[in-house]
Amino acid sequence: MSSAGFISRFAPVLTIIAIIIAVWYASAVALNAPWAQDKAKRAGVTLSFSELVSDTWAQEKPKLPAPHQVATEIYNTTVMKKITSKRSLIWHGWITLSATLLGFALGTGLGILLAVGIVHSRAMDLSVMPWVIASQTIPILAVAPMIIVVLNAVGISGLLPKAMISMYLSFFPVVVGMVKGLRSPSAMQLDQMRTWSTPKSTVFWKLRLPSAMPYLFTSLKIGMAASLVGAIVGELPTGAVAGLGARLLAGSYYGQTIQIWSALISAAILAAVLVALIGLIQRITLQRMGMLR
Amino acid sequence: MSEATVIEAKNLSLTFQTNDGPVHALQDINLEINKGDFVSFIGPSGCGKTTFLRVMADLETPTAGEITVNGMTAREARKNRAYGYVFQAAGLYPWRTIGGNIKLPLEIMGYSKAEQDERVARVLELVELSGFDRKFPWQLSGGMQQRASIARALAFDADILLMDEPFGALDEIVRDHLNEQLLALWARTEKTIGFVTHSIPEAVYLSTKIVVMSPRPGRIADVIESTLPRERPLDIRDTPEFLEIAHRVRDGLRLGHGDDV
Amino acid sequence: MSEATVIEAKNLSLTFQTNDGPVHALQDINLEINKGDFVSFIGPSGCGKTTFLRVMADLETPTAGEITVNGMTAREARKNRAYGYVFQAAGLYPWRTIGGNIKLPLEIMGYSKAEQDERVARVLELVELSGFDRKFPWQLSGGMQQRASIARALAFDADILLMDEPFGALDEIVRDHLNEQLLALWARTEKTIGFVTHSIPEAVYLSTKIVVMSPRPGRIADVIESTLPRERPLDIRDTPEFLEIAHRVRDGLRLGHGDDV
Amino acid sequence: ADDVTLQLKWVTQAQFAGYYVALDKGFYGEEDLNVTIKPGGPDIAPAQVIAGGGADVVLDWMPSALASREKGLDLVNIAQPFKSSGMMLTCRKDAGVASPDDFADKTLGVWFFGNEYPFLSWMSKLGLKTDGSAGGVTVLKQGFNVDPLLQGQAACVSTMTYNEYWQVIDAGLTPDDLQVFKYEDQGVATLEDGMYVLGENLKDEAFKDKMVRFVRASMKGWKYAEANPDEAAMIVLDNDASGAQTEKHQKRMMGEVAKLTAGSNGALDVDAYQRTVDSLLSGGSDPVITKEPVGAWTHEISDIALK
Amino acid sequence: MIWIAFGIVFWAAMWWLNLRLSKAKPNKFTGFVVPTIFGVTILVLWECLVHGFEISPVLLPAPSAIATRFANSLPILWVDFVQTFVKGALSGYILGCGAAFLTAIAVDRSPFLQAGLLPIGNFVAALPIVGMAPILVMWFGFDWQSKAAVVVVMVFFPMLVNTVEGLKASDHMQRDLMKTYGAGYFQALTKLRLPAAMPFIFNGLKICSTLALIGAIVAEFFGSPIKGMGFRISTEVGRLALDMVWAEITVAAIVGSAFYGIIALIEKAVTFWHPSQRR
Ligand SMILES: Nc1ncnc2c1ncn2[C@@H]1O[C@H](COP(=O)(O)OP(=O)(O)OP(=O)(O)O)[C@@H](O)[C@H]1O
Ligand SMILES: Nc1ncnc2c1ncn2[C@@H]1O[C@H](COP(=O)(O)OP(=O)(O)OP(=O)(O)O)[C@@H](O)[C@H]1O
Ligand SMILES: Cc1ncc(C[n+]2csc(CCO)c2C)c(N)n1
Ligand SMILES: [Mg+2]
Ligand SMILES: [Mg+2]
Repeated sequence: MSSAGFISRFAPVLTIIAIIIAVWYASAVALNAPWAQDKAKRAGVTLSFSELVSDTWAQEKPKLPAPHQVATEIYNTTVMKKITSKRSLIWHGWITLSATLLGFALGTGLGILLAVGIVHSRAMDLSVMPWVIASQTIPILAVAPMIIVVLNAVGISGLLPKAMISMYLSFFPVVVGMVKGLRSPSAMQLDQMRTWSTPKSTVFWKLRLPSAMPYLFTSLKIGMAASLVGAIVGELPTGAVAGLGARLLAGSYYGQTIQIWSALISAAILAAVLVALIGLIQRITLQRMGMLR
Repeated sequence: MSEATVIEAKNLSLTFQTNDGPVHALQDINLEINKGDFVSFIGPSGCGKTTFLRVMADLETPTAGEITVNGMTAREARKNRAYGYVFQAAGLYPWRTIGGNIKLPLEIMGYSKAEQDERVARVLELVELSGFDRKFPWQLSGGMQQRASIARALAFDADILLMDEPFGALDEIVRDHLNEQLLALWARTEKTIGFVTHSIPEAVYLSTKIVVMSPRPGRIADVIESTLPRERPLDIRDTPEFLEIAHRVRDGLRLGHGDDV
Repeated sequence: MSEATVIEAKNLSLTFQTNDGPVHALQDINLEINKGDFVSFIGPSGCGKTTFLRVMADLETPTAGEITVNGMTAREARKNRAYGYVFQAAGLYPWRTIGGNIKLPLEIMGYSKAEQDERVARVLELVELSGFDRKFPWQLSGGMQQRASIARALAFDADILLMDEPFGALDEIVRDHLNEQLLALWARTEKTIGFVTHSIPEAVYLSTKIVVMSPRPGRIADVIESTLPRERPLDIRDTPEFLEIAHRVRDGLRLGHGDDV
Repeated sequence: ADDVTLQLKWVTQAQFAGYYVALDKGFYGEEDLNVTIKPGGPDIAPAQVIAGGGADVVLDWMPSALASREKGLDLVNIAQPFKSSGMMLTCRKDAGVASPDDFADKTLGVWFFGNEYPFLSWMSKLGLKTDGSAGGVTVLKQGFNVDPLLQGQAACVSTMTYNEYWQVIDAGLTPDDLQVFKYEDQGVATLEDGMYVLGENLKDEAFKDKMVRFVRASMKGWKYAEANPDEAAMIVLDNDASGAQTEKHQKRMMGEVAKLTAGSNGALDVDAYQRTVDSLLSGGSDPVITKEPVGAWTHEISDIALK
Repeated sequence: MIWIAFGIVFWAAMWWLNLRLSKAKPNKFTGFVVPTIFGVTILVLWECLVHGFEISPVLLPAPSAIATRFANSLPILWVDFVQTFVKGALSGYILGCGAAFLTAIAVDRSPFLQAGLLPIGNFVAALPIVGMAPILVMWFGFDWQSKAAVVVVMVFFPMLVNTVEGLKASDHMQRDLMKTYGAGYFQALTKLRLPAAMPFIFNGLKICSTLALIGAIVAEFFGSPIKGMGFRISTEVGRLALDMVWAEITVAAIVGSAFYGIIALIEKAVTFWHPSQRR
């Protein structure tokens, strides 16, 4: 990419980020001000505007921490800590990431398999699809502990239970997207295949799958985000020992908003990177398929 | 049904149910096509030519009557890969290059890699698209896409070739050339060919049998057995015999059009 | 550039960059089209006819040279809704009925409801599709779709009508009918028409100017000004004058095809 | 060594210091036990874990354990290191709460997930309805933290002496701003953090023996923690995989927890038990438990262990 | 043992029946009966296994127990449904999908926003609800407003991604046609790009319909009034009243499926022209 292309590509992102940060700082003032005033009132002093602002940006447990507070926290818990340390966000991030990736792989696999089944077998379509939908309406946080207890009882613990919850959340977008995608070839394209008396499997590989690509990648992006959420949710009932979810919970439990936000932002960065990665693969694939013009 | 009968339609009817009432696309069609016949279907737009071709290829199920192909049902014939089909619209897969599109049926039918390449090269040559095999469909002009789709149907050895207005988007010269090529191929391979066209001269030049259809409901108005010899140089088109057949076809068409125009 | 010049191309070139090298679709095209001209483009498949039409309608940007329409850029002309365009493939929107598809440009251009209905009925009649306005595109035959797409372009009053092989999928009789209708419309409205066809008689019958193109790179091989009167009954096609022009076109085409065939 | 799995009621913190100390100091090892401590969380019901076979011993509050018994899960208290209750309701004075008489028509934050029973029985004792009707109290399901109090969404929130209370203080409110109601002081205290096992397991002598050793080592841990609170807090900190705990907070928590465990040798105080049961039974129209529990505790283990 | 054996035999029989039914000509009847048989089979199998293996009701109650509890708790279930679904999920769903839709249009409209907002959209998407929920409860209070806010955050991304992708879905010729009409941006949008985007948009709406319910329920774990499906579930798990938990889950499943089904019906009506609807 040329440097000009680079600039033109990133200038918008940077601008938007700048706007968001400005809004963020302003909101920090607005949201944290009541507490600052409250404190001041109880202390019997009145705050000037600049005192107020600097107070709202430097509280220990602010309602909304200022960006630099979060940045400092992230810096302190990533760069400044050994990555093997329990206080290192990288260590926690890795724990969550591994469950996310495993869950994503399982979820995508399951999702695609189900979609293939649903598209090819009427029995599957009629009987499984409604239950796949129903499965998603079961609040995962409610059943997660039961799943964990049951898995524990059969001796499965560690990464896998979390990955299962990840999988549970991520397979659904993949099923929905892929069913639609695998059904998107036009009537003529399918007829064409029929005239060659093409076996179903070949129709799948040579027609349905390529036509489903735009749907697949959209689903994968959502699935990836869902799977990260799943990994984090899964960390709560597994004892919330480690991982970004545990950090979030602990932060929440002790009212440490700065810690919550830093875990939150790290999780979001992680997800954004993963989603961007899928976007990249999408570009490359579609390019090679001649579908990008 | 004689021994050589390849396709036989008996009292065939097909009605489409649409949001505003049924459409009788085919009604009471009776037709016999023999092995090695070159049958052209001609008739006004919307008279059911495409529908009939689709029924023959088991892409559409008739609502009444029956059709047999090689003594089997159309479905069995399709399973035996008896058909090469050129659709009215090119219908190339956008994610495959032209070469890849032509290879597609070959891959499906399990030709060897070498054979595939050899055949792709040969049919591309035939339709004058050599050198375009690595282009994507949207990089080709309309006529070129149409030719690629013809090439795709010719690349493998189907007994029955069904072509739905294959040459509609081509200029006269290319069209003449492909007409000749098609006749040569037909003579060489003894394929049975079903061919939809709007050009009377083309129908007469190519066919051993010309089926004139009339619309709403789609019926067969006339079946004309050609008296032309199988060997047909291009200038046969100036013979009185040729003109006479053409005349008969035109009359049939006029009749079919009826009060419509 | 005379006062009546509507479209003027100067040293127009267009090169597509593809995965395996550049394709010179148009090279050094110079052409003037006057108000009220009926210009046919004819030439072998892939010679750049569609591309040229697309350049005129500002759907493609030339890589060299320039084009002016009514003294403006093609872009401005497009924004002024100067064009009616019939694509080579029908391109109807599947979520709209035939009637809805024809209404589409009318809605965009802000015709009143009553006017819309009136126009839809009129053009459907013109292309012989009355009664089909509530059908969806996939419920129509290929030729019917093509006619619907023509109707769509005729429904509103564009100064310039660009038609890319509009009658390719139609039978002779409908085609003749539509040829007549088109001429009548042209005479009535003084539209400027750019028309791609592969049929020499059609080109000669319709046009005031016939542009013969040759391929790779796409160039203008010949521009033939028709000497036929503007008033043209169908049987003008048997006059010697007509045949002579047709002959000249055919020669141009042969030349253009060159070593290709 | 014999394997024992202990399921905590909440995340790793000084509330469970005794067990971590016993583990860290090798007290379990000395008893030839191989102990695994599973931290809990907002989503983990210890009773369910033990029912599913995920643990040998669980820590639970007695109201919740007794309620589970009524659901058919045979939980038996084998030891009770926590002598007194650390539960309280912390109110803002500026919300106008000076005594329990002021609760009416106020919004109170309460923990659920099996932790709500002491509150409910207190309210029924006060004759306050909790269903939101006029003259009663409005109940909020309180999240993990004390935000509702800080933000004035609730007049009072539930706090533990050793934990949430200090979060309120840390957040900048002073003890002067607050009015606290300890359950102990209100006479509605119930027993917290006891060790429970499944009754059927107690029929197994080998299991009983394991538990004897477990209780013995755990109590040794507790007494060590009481004596060395700072060291105990650091041990807890070392065992916290989330890396979220702070030294200051854990040391303070240890100090408070020591006050609650002080005076317990681990044996269940039968009077305290009876008080808890009575309080739960007396819940007016909607008591937590409906009949006097039978066999909900045993001294069999603690008697041997503490010999 | 008898329970288990019966369960397995029943399951095999129903499986066979379903295979038979789905091979038959598709009609309304099979479309309804096949999934029902499937569901009934699962329930019967579940009942048999619970009795057969004597699974403790504090781990997994039998369907019959759940049904009894369900029937006896209708008023509570209704109150919870209104609190969680109608107030929390539905309002959040509408707001969130609406916002995502508008954002997608903005993103589509302006290349600048496209480059700037989309990566950030990805970013926001991944803000895990578990982390967002406490914050949003802090900001929006305990009642349904914070649940709706959680739902907004949760559904935003799937809807955004799908809409953005959908807006790219019209083909070149269709767009060229619009150009020749000199159609303005909004005309091209309403007449071409939105209709063409509908299959994608409905994908998003369908996925979000289930997410919304999950989001609203999960958000209640982080603070709530003492009603609502999430509140009830977490409270009753703590009380080991698993039959009540499953009764709520049943409500969630019914409501969620119905919600999804309604959207699928609308989809069918709106995208009747798409190949996936014209099998
Ligand atoms: N899927 C369909 N649903 C409803 N009606 C249909 C369908 N396909 C075709 N028809 C109708 O059937 C009739 C015959 O169509 P068919 O495509 O066979 O015509 P055709 O002879 O091939 O015409 P053309 O020369 O224009 O291609 C037409 O009136 C058409 O509207
Ligand atoms: N988008 C594109 N990318 C690359 N090459 C293209 C593209 N569109 C057209 N071409 C090439 O440009 C040349 C001219 O194409 P064009 O469509 O103008 O031909 P045409 O005269 O309309 O032919 P036909 O009569 O077959 O429709 C062809 O060689 C074609 O391969
Ligand atoms: C959802 C939720 N439930 C309970 C507590 C409070 N809490 C923390 S430790 C403890 C005692 C357990 O032994 C209790 C009751 C909370 N903060 N959040
Ligand atoms: Mg047809
Ligand atoms: Mg063209």
